[in-house]
Amino acid sequence: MLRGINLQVRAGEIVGLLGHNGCGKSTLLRIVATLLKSSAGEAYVYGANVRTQGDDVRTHVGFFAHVPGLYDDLSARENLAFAATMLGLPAADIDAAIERVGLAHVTNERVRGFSAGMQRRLSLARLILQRPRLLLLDEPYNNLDTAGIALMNGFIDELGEAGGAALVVVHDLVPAAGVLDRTVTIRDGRVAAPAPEDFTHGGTSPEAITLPAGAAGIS
Amino acid sequence: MLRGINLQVRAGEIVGLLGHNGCGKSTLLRIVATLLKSSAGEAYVYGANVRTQGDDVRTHVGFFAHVPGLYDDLSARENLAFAATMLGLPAADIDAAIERVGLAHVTNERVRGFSAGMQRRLSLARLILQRPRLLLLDEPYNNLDTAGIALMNGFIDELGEAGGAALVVVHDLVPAAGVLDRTVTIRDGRVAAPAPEDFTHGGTSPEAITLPAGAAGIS
Amino acid sequence: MSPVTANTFDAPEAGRWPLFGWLSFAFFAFAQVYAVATSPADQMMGHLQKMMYVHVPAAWVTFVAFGIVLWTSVLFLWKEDERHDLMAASAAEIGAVFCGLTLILGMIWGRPTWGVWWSWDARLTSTLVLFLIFVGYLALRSFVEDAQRRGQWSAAVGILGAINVPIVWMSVKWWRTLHQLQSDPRSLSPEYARGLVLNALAFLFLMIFFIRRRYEAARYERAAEHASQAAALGGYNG
Amino acid sequence: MALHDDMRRIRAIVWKDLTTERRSKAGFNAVAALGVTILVLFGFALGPDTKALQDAAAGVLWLAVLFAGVLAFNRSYQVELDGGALEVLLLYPGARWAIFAGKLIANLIFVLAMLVIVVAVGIVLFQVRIPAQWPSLIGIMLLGVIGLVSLGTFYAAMSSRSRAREVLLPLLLYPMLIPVLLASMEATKAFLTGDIMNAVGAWVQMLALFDVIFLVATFWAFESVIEV
Amino acid sequence: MALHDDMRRIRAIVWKDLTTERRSKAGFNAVAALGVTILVLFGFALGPDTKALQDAAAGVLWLAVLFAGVLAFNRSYQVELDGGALEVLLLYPGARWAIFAGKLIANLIFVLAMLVIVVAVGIVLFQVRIPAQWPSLIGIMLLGVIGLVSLGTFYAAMSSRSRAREVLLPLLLYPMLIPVLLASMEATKAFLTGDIMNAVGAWVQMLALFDVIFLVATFWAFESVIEV
Ligand code: HEM
Ligand SMILES: Nc1ncnc2c1ncn2[C@@H]1O[C@H](COP(=O)(O)OP(=O)(O)OP(=O)(O)O)[C@@H](O)[C@H]1O
Ligand SMILES: Nc1ncnc2c1ncn2[C@@H]1O[C@H](COP(=O)(O)OP(=O)(O)OP(=O)(O)O)[C@@H](O)[C@H]1O
Ligand SMILES: [Mg+2]
Ligand SMILES: [Mg+2]
Repeated sequence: MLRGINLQVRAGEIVGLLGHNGCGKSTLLRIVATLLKSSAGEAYVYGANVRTQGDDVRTHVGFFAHVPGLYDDLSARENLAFAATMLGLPAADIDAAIERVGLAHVTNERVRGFSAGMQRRLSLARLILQRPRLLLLDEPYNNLDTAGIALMNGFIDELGEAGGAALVVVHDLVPAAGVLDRTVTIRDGRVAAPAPEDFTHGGTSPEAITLPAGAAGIS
Repeated sequence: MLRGINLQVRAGEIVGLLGHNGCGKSTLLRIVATLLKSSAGEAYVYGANVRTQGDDVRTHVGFFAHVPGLYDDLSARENLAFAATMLGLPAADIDAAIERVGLAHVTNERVRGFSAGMQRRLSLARLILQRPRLLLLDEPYNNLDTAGIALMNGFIDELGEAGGAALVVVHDLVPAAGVLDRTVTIRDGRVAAPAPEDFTHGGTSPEAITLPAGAAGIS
Repeated sequence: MSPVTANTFDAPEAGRWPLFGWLSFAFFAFAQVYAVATSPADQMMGHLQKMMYVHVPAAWVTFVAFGIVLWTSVLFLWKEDERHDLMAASAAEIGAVFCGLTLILGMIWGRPTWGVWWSWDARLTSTLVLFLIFVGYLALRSFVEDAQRRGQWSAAVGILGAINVPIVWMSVKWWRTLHQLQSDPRSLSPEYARGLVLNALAFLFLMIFFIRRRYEAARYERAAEHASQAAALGGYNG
Repeated sequence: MALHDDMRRIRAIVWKDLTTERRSKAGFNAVAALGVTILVLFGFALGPDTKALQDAAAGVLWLAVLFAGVLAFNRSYQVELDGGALEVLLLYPGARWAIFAGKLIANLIFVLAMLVIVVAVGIVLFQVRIPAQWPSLIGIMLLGVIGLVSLGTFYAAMSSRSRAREVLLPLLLYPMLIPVLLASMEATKAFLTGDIMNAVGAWVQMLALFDVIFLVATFWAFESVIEV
Repeated sequence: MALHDDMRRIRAIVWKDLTTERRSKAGFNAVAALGVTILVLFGFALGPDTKALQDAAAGVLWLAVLFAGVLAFNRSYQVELDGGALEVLLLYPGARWAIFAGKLIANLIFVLAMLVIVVAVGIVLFQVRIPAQWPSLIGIMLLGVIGLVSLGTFYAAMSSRSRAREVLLPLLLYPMLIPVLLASMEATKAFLTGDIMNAVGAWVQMLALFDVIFLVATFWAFESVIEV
């Protein structure tokens, strides 16, 4: 149902993605994350084609979906340990990450017992561990209390400073106000308000996401 | 983890329930809705004991959980039709409800294909059909776009006017600002700021929810 | 209906196919009459032998259809053109039908000739297994909404299934031959050959016609899916 | 709530279950096909010689129905579970036994339809001679299925809440079902092998008895099972 | 990615699967218990006389392992599905076949452990005489399980993500497995009944051949199955 998205996100840029329910925001994120194949049009992440160079794309992308994507029967710690191994990262930073999202008191609890927000926090911890160059966040503030929102924003900013980029799906701009450099709105499967170049800062830095006109065309 | 909640909600009152992640908000709602049995303490809905008079309680309660609770293989319409039959309501109002939540264009589509927000809207439509005397909403604004939030608030207000009561779990007060009469915060399993009696309007009207001190004690 | 679907295509036009259909039906009728008329009563089975002209062609055509499934599945994985997927699906459906036909006709035949509806003979059993394999294939297709998954998965299953068919046949044969054998279908004597060949051709044409029609239907179904998708498009408008 | 309200609710649930079953297109066909596949597996396991197969037929038929049926039971709650529909269902006012009744009836229809197919194929594959008293044989199958479905629907309600449903349900169900299965198998076998004189009556009585017990027990216990 | 990275990943997945298996109450014990229960059911189905049981033993053992094993396969992906863990797993950089390898090994360990129990019980229940060449019998079982698990793990990757996974997996798996099952059953039977001379060797060769084919085919096809 995405007709033709034309959208660039530059490294260092935090872009908000708006649009009414069912307009295809999640779908767009999933395409950029190589979790869905778009039927027509191309999309590039740091120059890598999401369709043909999936492996390269995946080395850059960190995805934060509607669902936490955790193993209920593993403890918070074990979940991160597994992620670290799969990402080829040292296990050293795990505790720091858990500490940071404020789950230190349940490090060795099974995730099954966690509340909605606690689970969101844990998957945030996984992102903190991964420090991806491109963040794809789908309504990241759901279930998070004010402290959690602050954590999320802090992390996004941090990545932005470090030259990473982020595409953040939000409905309510208030919690995200501090972090977004600009916003893009999808309407009828098209980008309604493509931001003028000058708006984006870091105009020279490499492009994190590139969706040429007609990209991600999902009739 | 709920130590002792002491909370009254009067008919006609819309109360916001705050608290950090994992403090027990969802659990509290599920207890009041008779979906969980509290280990200690009593809770009453319009005078009916949630533990012993579940049937009476259920005739009053409308619950809006983290998950939509729909049948993926039934169409939007069929889902509501089923709900109507189970609630013993006339099927006449179904289309109106669907129309109202803006899903008229997918009335006969299977729910399976709906986006997150579309599903939330449909379960809202079910509540609109039911018009319960007590609304229990667990983070009702998740996945809803601004139009959806307006719908939700409109419905809550409506019930409030009609003398119904609502207990609304929220993290971010902004979308809910218009509708809440007062808020209650849970901290360490206790009600941190029990609102003074005079604060509540309709002080004379019957009590929708009553949790005497030490109620809903879930160690 | 999936969020991602292959290029929206023009719904196909029937063209000359209806004519082809009529012709093949006519040819089928002719071939049947011819075969029944020319072939003498078999000294063992008598006129029961006439069953051969429907049973055997059905069996052969089954193999052809599943061959098409294999071929189009490979093409789909390679080219990722949805039409190959739809063709594979159509061939699988028709193939399953003919396979079922073979089974039923065979059993009807077996009752008078062998005195039993069924025997665990190698060919019979392997045909049944083949039938089940492709029932599974069709079940998979109907259990998966997302067009892309449906395509890729059923392609994989179709290929593996086709690979497996000769293996199954071989294994069942061994299984059987390690024990006492029952009366096998009689191998063919020449004076029945012409009728058989004619009917084989007739069945082949019919199969092609059915597959084509099923394929057109499948194309229309997909087009409809696209339409309903467009309807679902954008969710809440306003 | 008045009884006719419950009736209406039961009808609604039956309709809903059967519709979702039908909608998930190959739902029934797949289960039936699976039943047939299992029959074929048995055929291979018990070797090709006809005699052995004929002796095993009665037992094998029931096992095939059992193994395929178990899947149906799980599916009937699976529908409720994804998307938390069960909680909504529990929150509807009115007696909970209506929910059980609805699912029971839906499953009964489902399994009976499957049984017809499996038995038909089984008769052919295992070269069963249809006895003269086939009507009473149908009666026996009906009794067997009632026992099977009532227990199955009940335990499915339990196991559905736990993860590892697929494992838990058969694990709970099979041992409990053994009396019903044994009675059904023996009665069926007696009919197929034709020696009716030996105690078919006893088996049938036993079957009927167990059906009654199971029905009463499950209806009574369902409330407390579904409660939490 | 370097090979040893993949190795590390595979180990991680095996560990994760086995741990979750162990943690989840109704994990291994339940499946093993179920295998035994199925054996008992067969016992009832095939009637009391010892001869029939002994003849059927080989076939029944394999069927019990099959029916119980199928549940394990679906579960190994179920873990990934609730809470959308699979998407996260797919997003980790590196070759996807490592995922398949990990799950394959985990399932292999799981099913083998179960097989030991089921066979042990089966030998007792069906009064099987343990042949002198039991070591080679173990070899055969190993071959059989490899075929079973490779196909099972592969098909589960699809069925677990479709609706009605409990039905779809066996429906796809059983017919495809028939060559492997036949070979395993026949070879086992030959050993148990002691008449080795007739073509055990042939069956074993056939078994080994299928294992190779199935392993190659599934590893090759997995990528295209998991990526969507
Ligand atoms: C359920 C029962 C049966 C099934 C599933 C079955 C299946 C098949 C199949 C798959 C073939 C084609 C394979 C090939 O040509 O090598 C075939 C061929 C044939 N069948 Fe059957 N059959 C059945 C019963 C019978 C019976 C009862 C007869 C006659 C007594 C029979 C006679 C033949 C003959 C004459 C051929 C052609 C021989 C040949 O070309 O090799 N079949 N059958
Ligand atoms: N199914 C469960 N099993 C065990 N413990 C649970 C379960 N669900 C919740 N808990 C525990 O209850 C506590 C409260 O959970 P609950 O979901 O009510 O929190 P919450 O206030 O809703 O948090 P959030 O704002 O994140 O939704 C959590 O600390 C959690 O450990
Ligand atoms: N699994 C699916 N199968 C079929 N259609 C789908 C599926 N998921 C989404 N769609 C369709 O794609 C469209 C966009 O869905 P998507 O989830 O991307 O919307 P969204 O922008 O994320 O909405 P929301 O803000 O509610 O999350 C919807 O209209 C829906 O009909
Ligand atoms: Mg979304
Ligand atoms: Mg909550």
